[in-house]
Amino acid sequence: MKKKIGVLLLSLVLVFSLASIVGAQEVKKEDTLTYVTIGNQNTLDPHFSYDTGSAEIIYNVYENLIAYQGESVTEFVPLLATEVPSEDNGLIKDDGKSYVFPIREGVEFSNGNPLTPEDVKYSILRGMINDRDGGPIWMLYEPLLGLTGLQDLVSEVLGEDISPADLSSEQSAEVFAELEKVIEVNGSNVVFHLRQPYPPFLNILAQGASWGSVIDKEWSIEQGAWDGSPYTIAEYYNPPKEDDPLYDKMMGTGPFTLEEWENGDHVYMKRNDNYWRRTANFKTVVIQNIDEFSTRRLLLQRGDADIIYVPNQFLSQVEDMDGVTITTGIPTQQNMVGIMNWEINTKGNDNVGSGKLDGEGVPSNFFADKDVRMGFIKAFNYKAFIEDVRMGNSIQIGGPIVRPLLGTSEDQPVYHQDLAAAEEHFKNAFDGELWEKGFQITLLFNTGNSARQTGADILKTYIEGINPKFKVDVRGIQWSSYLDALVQGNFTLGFMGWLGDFPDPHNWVTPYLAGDGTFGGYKGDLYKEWANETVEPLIEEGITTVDPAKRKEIYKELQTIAFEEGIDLWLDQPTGHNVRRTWVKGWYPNAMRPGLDAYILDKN
Amino acid sequence: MINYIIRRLLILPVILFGVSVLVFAMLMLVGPYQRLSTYIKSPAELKTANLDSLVEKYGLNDPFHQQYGRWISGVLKGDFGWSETAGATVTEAVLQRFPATLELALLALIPVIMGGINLGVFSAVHHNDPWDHVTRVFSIVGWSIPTFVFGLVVLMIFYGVLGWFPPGRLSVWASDIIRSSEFVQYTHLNIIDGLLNANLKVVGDAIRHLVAPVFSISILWWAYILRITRSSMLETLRKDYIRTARSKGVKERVVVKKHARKNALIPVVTVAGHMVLGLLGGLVITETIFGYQGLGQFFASAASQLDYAAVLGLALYFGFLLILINLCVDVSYAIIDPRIRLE
Amino acid sequence: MEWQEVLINLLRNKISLLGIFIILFFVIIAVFAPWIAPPASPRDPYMIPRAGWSPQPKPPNEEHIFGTSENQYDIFYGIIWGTRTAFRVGLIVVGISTFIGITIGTISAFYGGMVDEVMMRVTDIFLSMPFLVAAIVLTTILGKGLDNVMIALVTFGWMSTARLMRSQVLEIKTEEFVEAAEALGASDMRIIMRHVLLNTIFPVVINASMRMGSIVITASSLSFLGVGAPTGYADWGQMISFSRNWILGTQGNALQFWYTVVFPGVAITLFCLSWNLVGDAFRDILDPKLQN
Amino acid sequence: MSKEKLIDVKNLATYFHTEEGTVKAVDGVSFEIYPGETLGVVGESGCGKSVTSLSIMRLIESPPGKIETGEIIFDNKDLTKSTQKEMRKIRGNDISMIFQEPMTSLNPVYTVGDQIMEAILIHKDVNKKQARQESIDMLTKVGIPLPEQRVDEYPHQLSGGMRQRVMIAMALSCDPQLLIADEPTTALDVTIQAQILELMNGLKDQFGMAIMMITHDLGVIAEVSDRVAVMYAGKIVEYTDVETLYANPKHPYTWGLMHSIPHIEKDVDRLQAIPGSVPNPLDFPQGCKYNTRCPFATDKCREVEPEIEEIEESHQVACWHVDKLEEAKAKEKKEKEKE
Repeated sequence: MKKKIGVLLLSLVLVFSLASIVGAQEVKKEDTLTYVTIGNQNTLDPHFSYDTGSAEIIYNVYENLIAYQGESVTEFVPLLATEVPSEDNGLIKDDGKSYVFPIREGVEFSNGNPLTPEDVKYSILRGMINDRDGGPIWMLYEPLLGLTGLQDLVSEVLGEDISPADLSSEQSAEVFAELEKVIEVNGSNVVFHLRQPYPPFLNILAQGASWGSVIDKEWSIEQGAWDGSPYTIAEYYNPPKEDDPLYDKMMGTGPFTLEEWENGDHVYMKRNDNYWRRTANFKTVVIQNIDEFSTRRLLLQRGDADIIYVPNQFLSQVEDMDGVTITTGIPTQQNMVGIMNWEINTKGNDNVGSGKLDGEGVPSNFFADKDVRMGFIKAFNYKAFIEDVRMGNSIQIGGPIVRPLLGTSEDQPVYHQDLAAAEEHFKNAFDGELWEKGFQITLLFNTGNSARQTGADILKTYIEGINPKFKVDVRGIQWSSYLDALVQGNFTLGFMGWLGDFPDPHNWVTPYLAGDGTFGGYKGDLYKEWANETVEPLIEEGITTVDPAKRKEIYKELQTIAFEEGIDLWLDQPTGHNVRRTWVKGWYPNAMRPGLDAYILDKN
Repeated sequence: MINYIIRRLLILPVILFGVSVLVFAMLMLVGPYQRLSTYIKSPAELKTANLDSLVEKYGLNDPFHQQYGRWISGVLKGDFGWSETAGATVTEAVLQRFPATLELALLALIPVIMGGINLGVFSAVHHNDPWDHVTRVFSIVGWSIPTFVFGLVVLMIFYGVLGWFPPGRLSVWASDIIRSSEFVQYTHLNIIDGLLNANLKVVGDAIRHLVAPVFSISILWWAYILRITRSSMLETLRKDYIRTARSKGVKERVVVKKHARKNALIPVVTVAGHMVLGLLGGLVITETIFGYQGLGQFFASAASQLDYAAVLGLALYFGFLLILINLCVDVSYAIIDPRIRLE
Repeated sequence: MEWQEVLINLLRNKISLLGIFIILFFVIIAVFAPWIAPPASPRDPYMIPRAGWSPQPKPPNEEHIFGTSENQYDIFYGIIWGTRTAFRVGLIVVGISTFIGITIGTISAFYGGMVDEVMMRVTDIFLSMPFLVAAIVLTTILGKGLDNVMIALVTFGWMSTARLMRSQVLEIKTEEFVEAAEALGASDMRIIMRHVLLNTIFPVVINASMRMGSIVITASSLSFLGVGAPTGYADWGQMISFSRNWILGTQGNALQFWYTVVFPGVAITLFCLSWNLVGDAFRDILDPKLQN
Repeated sequence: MSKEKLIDVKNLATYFHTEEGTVKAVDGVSFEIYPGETLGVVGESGCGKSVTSLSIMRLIESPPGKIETGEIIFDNKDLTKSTQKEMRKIRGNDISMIFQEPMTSLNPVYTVGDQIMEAILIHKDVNKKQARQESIDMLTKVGIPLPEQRVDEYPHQLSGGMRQRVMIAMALSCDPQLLIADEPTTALDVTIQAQILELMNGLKDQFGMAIMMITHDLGVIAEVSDRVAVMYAGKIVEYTDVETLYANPKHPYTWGLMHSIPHIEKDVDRLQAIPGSVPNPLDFPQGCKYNTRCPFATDKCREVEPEIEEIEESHQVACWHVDKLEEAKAKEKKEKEKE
């Protein structure tokens, strides 16, 4: 009896399995776009989001005042504004300190609320009040007020170091009065007032920048976001993510609306049938998060996925697939650089051996010696890296700025491997002492990133070959340990990347070169002093100059200094690629788009 | 027996408290800046993140008892905190993933227990036969292949070459059906829901996705249970009361099934608790390999990201589950063995 | 049963003989690793040399007889030196955790009362977390590295020995010769060492030998999940994790990268198999209940 | 004795074929049991007496055990040639058995009632209710107080003596013609031992069955047996009625056993009192197997094994030197008289 049941069950299983193998082939919905990628979304709140996963969803649901034109990252088209401000059309005024945006009429949020200039003002102010720690809102403060955040503004207005979270309602009103000066509603126009000219301001507001998204004031207040009152800054400043009312809700003017979000698993979006332009081609857009590449590949192969994310190293696995189109060589706004710490903490740091120049370690100021830096730079095998690791899908860079931004050109010099020169540099380093005694150092990379690891391995191979007394270890550490190493000054040389916030050279020179930059800020006082004298005046000049020609020269100079001084090991700017079923039409690249733009695509 | 259960239940909070202190103490080994990595996810965020104020905001530098006190008082209110890995509260995240893991574990456990025990009995009855040798070799080899090796080979052959058993929990089209409004998710166990909704395609798809992980996870424990049952059965078959039964003229089949098996199961039941413990660990590997979104995978990613709220919550959850399972083991032990029941 | 007798039985049993043979084979590999696969950098022979920088695995060829895995790590080298890693992890973890288990189990059983109660509750607490999961948490916290893996495995690996030892000691404690020794006023330490330990250690040793395989599997699992051995370290688990992204090959050639999983997979399976064969035979020989 | 034999064992040999070699556990044993009598089988542990009884029951585990030669004639049938199915009808019905360890001979997970009923249900055509009533009756007969209550208890709730009574009840539940009792009292206290033996003697008369009493304790033999077979190393070395044996042992081994009947002042294990130990069954000495321990052993003993022979009427002995034993007995007697 039992056996019979077992056999019955087994055959049922087999029948079902076979049925589903057959059944799987038939579903190829034309009104659904399925995109399968990795990772997850940090939040759906456009003012909180600072990751591409979130920005991708926000991009399809919310809209900004302007957008990039086609593939360009420097030219714009109007979106929620009816015109792109420029000096020529008179909408950029006061020597670049006022920007006027005429707001489009007849646009509605997907809940039917009409878009008004008030919504735009609310959106900007809500973002600036929200200003979460580590968030993107510095990009509003920097151009508008020349500050890095609400904390700075509070200190400036009240003259004391008080946290925005502790403001009394009077103090709040005082701060708000200053804050409100940045944006003004003038009839159907919205006017931004900048304290200083800030040439990339339009980039900061363009579609793709989630912090520039326009949200529905009425709806947001209903959800519990900032109530629009001047007195309540303390209440809405820097909320914990889980308490943020817009964390998992969206209400935009864009072509799609949010249907369902299961973080790290999938996002479903539905067509906004009330959209102010032609409605989108897809009724449903599915973004799935599947970390395992093999699975994504199979989904594409069987047509269950229309577009998938393919890491560079696996590109060969999809190359010959039938019915699949691959676009490669897309310029991206990101780079990879070997960061060198000029002042390594040597106390209790196992990355520097003895911490002395005795052959058993490296001294604190190891990378402050230009010959050491150049020695490392000249020892690196750029050709092998680009060919083997990037499989040719990469452009070498000669400084922090990536192409095609100001200050770069096709013929700018890049590093080449030159072991003789490297040897020469090492011989000169520390007056020859280094060559005599040798050194031992640990290079770090964050685990899981094999390009960074390979970069470090390449350095190890060639440098150890130059002098047997040179000992290089490569150690992978987790992001948490990396963060700790950075803060404690324990890290030595490690490959890191920067993903552009907005396509302007300022966004590239600051993190790498400025003494308080994201990377520069962790290179110790030695670097700060040096940067203070050499590069920081140029950085300052670059961002306050309006004339593009002049700016170009300034950034060119910064790029040259960075190259010649060998401040960091400038490596490359990987190019992107897109892998999709051939039936997906209308796709074109844009370096500032955070992934998928479902609106431009079609499957017919 | 009832006294014993009550005592076990009374000790439950003590154990859970101990587990939480243990896990918390481990997490406190990590420096405050390292623990910030939960909140700072990329270098870009370093620009405006005031690390020191973040440390202060989350109280990462407070003494142990303060940090622990904060956490435990939340737990007592039913708030296990926010999991950055899941992007949800720990409770939500666990509830969301539990059905997936339950479905996998149940499907793995049932064949393990049924198959393992029957094969073990079979092997013992055929002691030293060729059949016995075959099952023995099978059990030792099964016990020796790491889950991750076995899982990858299964994936390579049954998915890569044959395309039968794909990773994940459901195909995209099946997920669409499940999420559609016509489909009612009664239990969130896809097979059962599929049957209740009379949607055999979903059932088939769910089974197709479960075959490989179930197989990978059970092979090890199958071998284990087989081994234990076999040796326990061999031992039991040598017992005097088996001879007594035979001397009464009892049929051999009845001797094995009635007299021997029930006694042989007593040690098997005790190791079942041990097995469940290992099974939970094995889920981490299996779910990771097959991209199966369950508690195991969640635990692995939470642990590697030092998502301490999730790690603590899950540790407690697993601890609770384990104690519960052990209680069940004890009860079934008592059901089988009157010596324990009547104590 | 005496040691010699056990040994003879082990050698006489075909199954355990096979196991011993495989173990010896691995021992030879481990001992002669520097000759079988000469390290590129003698300073750190455990780091697998890279034969290039390309991420895609390359099939076996004359220079790399097992091929190279993801990122061009030489599979042959990794397997040879990985044998040492396996022995090191297995022996050290089993050794130390068994020692801790014996100590705790003995003390707990010998003194009884509150000491026993507290120690057993602590054991329960440690047992309430799945072994692998607990090891993942602790290794993540301590950071990558074999030492940290071993610390984690020891921390959560002593409980079964402690329980076994405790029950053994409880059993033997009531026997006459211990009571006699107590009556004669022998010191606790002396009684534990002389009378109790000597009489109870045997099952514990069997248990330890049977744990070798599973400990090595767990350590490899950690490496497989990316929290164990440092990247590029000769460790079988890590070798297998290198194969993860290549399991399905390219279209139409699903088994293209078979060598990335088969060689290290066979190595680790054989290693564990050998210990389990010996352990199984060990148990059969020593289990008096199974004697004819 | 002219009565018809109940069971006639002829030249029975049971060997165990192990990896180390062949163990001749029983090697050419012949004896018979008459209805209603008690045959005592005595010998040190390992002498083959249990294997003999298990051979009769055909409960030798095979492999490795095997009945090599011999016949066991019971009810005109040769049990060695019966199928297991036929044997199952005999076991528990015509021939039952009780074992040494009442602690372990009862299945711990079933009530005593269940276990007694099982035998009744197999061999008698009764329903459960009747079987239960019969079980209770049996428990009453073996002297268990409150049988209605005890019947639902588990073995571990009973004392050792009680359990042996349950075993007896179980064995007698189907009214067997032969009860094989394998060391039924060894594991019990002395006082309980006496009670159990008394019970068995009583029941023997009541049920009119024969008993094959296996023991290493000559005291027990004296108390219950009619005739005695002394076994050593797989053979019967002396076979006679109980009075003759005690009055006039003819085999040096029997004599040695009797000498070792306890002296209270010497606290030694009774059967270890004979110097030396039972030879390794894998490596029996050539000749008489007792030659390694026998005080009278000669070269002949070491070369040729004596066959069992009838030296007096119904007194069989297997020894070359019955005379030497007589001398020794005489000498001892003299010494005693001197005292």
